[in-house]
Amino acid sequence: MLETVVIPLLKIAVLLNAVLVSVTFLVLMERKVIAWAQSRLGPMRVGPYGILQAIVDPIKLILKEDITPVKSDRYLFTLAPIMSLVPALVVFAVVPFGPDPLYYVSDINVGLLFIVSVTSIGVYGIILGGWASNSKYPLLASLRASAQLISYEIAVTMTLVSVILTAGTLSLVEIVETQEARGVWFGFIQPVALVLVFIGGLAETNRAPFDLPEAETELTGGFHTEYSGMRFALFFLAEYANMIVISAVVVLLFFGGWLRPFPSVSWLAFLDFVPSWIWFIGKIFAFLYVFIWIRATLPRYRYDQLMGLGWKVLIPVAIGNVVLTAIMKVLF
Amino acid sequence: MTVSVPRASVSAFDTNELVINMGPQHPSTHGVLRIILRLDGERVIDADCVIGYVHRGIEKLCENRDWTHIILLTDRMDYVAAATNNLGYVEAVEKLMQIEVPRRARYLRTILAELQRIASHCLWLGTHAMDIGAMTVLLYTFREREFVLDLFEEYCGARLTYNAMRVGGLPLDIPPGWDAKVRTFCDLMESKLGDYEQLLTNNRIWLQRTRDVGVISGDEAIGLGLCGPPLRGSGVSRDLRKDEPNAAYDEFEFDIPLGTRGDTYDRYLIRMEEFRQSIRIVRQALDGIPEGPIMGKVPRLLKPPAGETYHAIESPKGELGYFLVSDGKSTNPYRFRVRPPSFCNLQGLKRLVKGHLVADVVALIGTIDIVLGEVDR
Amino acid sequence: MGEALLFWPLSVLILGLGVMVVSAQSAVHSVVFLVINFLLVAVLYVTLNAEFIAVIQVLVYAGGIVVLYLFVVMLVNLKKEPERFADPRRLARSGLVLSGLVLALIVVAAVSSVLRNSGEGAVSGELGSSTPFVSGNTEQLGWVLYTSYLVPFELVSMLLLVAMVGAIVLAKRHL
Amino acid sequence: MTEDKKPDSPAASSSGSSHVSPEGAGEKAGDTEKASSSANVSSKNDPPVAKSMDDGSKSAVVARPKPKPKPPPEPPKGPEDQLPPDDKVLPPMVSALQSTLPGALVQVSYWVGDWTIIVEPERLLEVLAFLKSDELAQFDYCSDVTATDWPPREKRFDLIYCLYSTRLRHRLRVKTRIGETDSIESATGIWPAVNWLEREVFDQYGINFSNHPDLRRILMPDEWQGYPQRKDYPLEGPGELLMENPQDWLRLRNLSDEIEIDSDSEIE
Repeated sequence: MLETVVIPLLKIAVLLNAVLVSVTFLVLMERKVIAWAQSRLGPMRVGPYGILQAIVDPIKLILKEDITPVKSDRYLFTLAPIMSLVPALVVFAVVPFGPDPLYYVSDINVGLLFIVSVTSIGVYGIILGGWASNSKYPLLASLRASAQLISYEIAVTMTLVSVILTAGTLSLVEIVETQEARGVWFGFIQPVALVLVFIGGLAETNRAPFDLPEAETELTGGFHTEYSGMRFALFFLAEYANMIVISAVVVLLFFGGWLRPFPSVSWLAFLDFVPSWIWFIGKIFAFLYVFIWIRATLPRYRYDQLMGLGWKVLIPVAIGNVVLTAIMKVLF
Repeated sequence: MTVSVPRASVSAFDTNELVINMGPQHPSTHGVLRIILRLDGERVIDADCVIGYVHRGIEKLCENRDWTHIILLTDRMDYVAAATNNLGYVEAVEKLMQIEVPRRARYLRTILAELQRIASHCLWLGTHAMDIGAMTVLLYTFREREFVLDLFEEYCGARLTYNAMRVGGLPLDIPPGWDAKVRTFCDLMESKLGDYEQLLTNNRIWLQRTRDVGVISGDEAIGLGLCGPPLRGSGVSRDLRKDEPNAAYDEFEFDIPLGTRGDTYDRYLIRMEEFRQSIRIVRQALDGIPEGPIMGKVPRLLKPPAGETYHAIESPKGELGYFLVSDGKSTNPYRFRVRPPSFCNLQGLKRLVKGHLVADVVALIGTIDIVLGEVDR
Repeated sequence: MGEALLFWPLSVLILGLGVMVVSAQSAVHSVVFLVINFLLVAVLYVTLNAEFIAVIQVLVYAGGIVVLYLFVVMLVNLKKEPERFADPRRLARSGLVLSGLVLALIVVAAVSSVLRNSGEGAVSGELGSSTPFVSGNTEQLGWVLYTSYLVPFELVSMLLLVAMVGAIVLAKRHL
Repeated sequence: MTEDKKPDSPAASSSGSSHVSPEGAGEKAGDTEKASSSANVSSKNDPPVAKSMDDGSKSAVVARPKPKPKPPPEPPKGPEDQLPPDDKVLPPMVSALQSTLPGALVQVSYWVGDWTIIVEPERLLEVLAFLKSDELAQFDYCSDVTATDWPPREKRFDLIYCLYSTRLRHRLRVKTRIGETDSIESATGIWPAVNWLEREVFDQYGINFSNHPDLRRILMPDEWQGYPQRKDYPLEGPGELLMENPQDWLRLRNLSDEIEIDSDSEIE
């Protein structure tokens, strides 16, 4: 009973809280990093250096009036943010924070596919949110979103195949263990796949330069134009939770998950005194920083260019990468 | 290959054109501009601009104010380049009254107008880049624009609506040390321009978003009455500073950048080059500020002789013309007409957006650089 | 035992959602019910220890195909119900006949398979014998697909390709 | 001279009543105001310029029946189109115009460096087309279209085209005089640029352009009454009527309400 019910439940509780809290701080981090990039200070009023902004923002959103437009589809309007947030959180069930079973909720043997399939459900939140608002800009945005997410999902999934071929397993824990056994991060073996997954991840999380579904200068906020209050907060949480998911996947697949740098170099073994989960979270935040950095730097793609990039560049390169990996696997 | 599909089976689906209303409350219409877009998917079939939301009847008001009061009203048209508006107006009145302006005043006017051009282009660059999604540039250009506003504040006390010129000269001489500050600003601006260009000019996404977007040929641009950078972007050499020199422009050396393709990227490059040319003009003017009075011989009560004139100058947006009619009896202009460059450029938007995507509409509104205060007056 | 406990409520839910898919007033609602239906079917697969199939079910059906359904339904904008036949009863009658036929087919199939299984032993035994040196669900599936069912697999993929090309040709008037 | 309108009230009232069921909103606006004010001609007070263009012009010419609080000076009867000094040589394109289209030119004027030609309204389009295509002129760019209003004059409007040549870099203003009810051929076929500019002139002065592709109000709301840039339009808008003559104002309000209801019902 304790083993099968209580401990997993405890883990889930801890994990969910950790994710939600880190999302709020991620928002603060984004505001701060972008502010520094733009020679501003960012939030400075609430708490020292604006730290408490992370707590005040969610409170503000919860207390705000939650408006449902009269002509909207009431049920779907409420369902949409839920459908967008739940998959983003469910994914964390298979993310291992360390080698020990204590550090993950479960290790299923199709872990990687689980992540891909569950995140693909998240698109419903965006599509339904846009449709249920019964408004033109959100509808356009949700059309953009669904086309974008599906095409980039194909590219990312196709790229993951080459990683699976390299690792020979679908389980995330085993993928990291393979990297440990080989003594090298897959990022060095599969650099093309790394770039593809990262670009695809940007697109799948609707981050700049692929933030077309919510391009505020074109579509006035995109699919969540009509949302406010808590339901808006759910969309917001989902977006940032998805960012963390993508970073975690990139780190697990290409940067050795919880491993220290250069796991094969023995004189670096003193780095092992840092707990595995700190390495893991540190790497995730390094990637989140890159996400934010890109947002502060790049202009936005146009819709047709985005689709062109997905279908004409990423997918062929991904397929080529798979074929190449398979040939190498057979030959060597 | 063309595959023909019977019309009936196609119309069975509801593929109606989508009509969407962009503005007057929209983040990237640069004020209260409303555009009714007819879309096929995301492609624009037709666009209809609705303007007039900030129409204040400035022309009518000016016909009921006396000649000096009007300077203050011209500030309110293109409020991001108020000094240029002042300049155009006072020069038109000077032309009507045949007043000689002292050389020092003309030099200072040139400096003010060029600083104003830099400030206006800063605002344009920031918002244009912001519309296309590069938000950092906005904050950078506003930082530099702030410097210009500080300079203007030191000169005349106001930051946006300067009322900085008078018929016959200037109301104030420059404060001591001001020219040194302008020089500092020129150096700073030159180095910061490199920053902007690094962020945008060779950025692949920026190139993709602006290259071949809103292409217009020189002849068509002339026919549509485009002016300023949109016209020069199509390769038409027309800059009133060179063609019909006003203030002291005929005493300085500067180049007129011209585009070759007439697309959004060319218009961007032209304005970036205009920054540099403005800095060049300001430096030359600072080097050569002559000593002397700043006001010419002007009667206390302005009452131009009966007659009419049209005087145009090159504002940051294009040809800013004033058509003034005096009846020779009253102290008001009988007719005060502004030829607003933004208005004439906005007219070209309909032509520019046709066939492009919604996202390009935003880029094209940015590229023609409108100020709704001037469009609507 | 636990599986059975999960199975009955699940199957009731799945069937109920199926009915709701058909009977929902709004097309978008019925697509949403369909998605939930697929997700529950995936749970059913998990209880059968077929995680791979479950995940693929979610990825391909719920995450891929139904999104496209939704896309179409949203665009076609079926505010009003499609035109009915003049005689609603005729529709109901033919529906009744059809559903009766389908039910009969299912019953026949079930009975015959039960009879065959009791006579000739389990099918799974054969599967297991052809995949002697792999363990795990995913590997087994891959092994079977690329050995015993290679030709059908390739044929199906060809069929899909043809369908895709056909769809593109139909949709794009000017290529 | 095809002008038949006389600056006295019978003509005004007849023109007002002849348009009882107008089509265009702009036309409607002008006419309803006209009608309301011509119905009000006999009323004792005479708001300065507020009421209508007809009455305004009439009251300007005819002696004022009542002393105003602050009588404005006699309105000017027209621009002083100064003749060029004798030593000025006509620009070549103007002489070319004179020889090619004899009779089109009424006058040539020169003032503070600007050349202006005044042409017959009927031949305006002909002249503009000539100026665009002629070798010596090449006016390919229309800077501005505007108008001035001289209410006492019979043909009260000056319509002005400011032309520029991007090839030869010279300017010319073409001016024509038209009356209130005249309509004039639009120049959109020659320069697409004049589309909005002519719309603005229509919006602000009520000058009708025939063959204009899109003649709607541009700066004022579609249902606006009157033409704000006319000299007899009150500076602070129709609200000024409220101070001078509340009854007039009320009538105007009711009219505009009715129009709103009409246009609503059309939409429904």
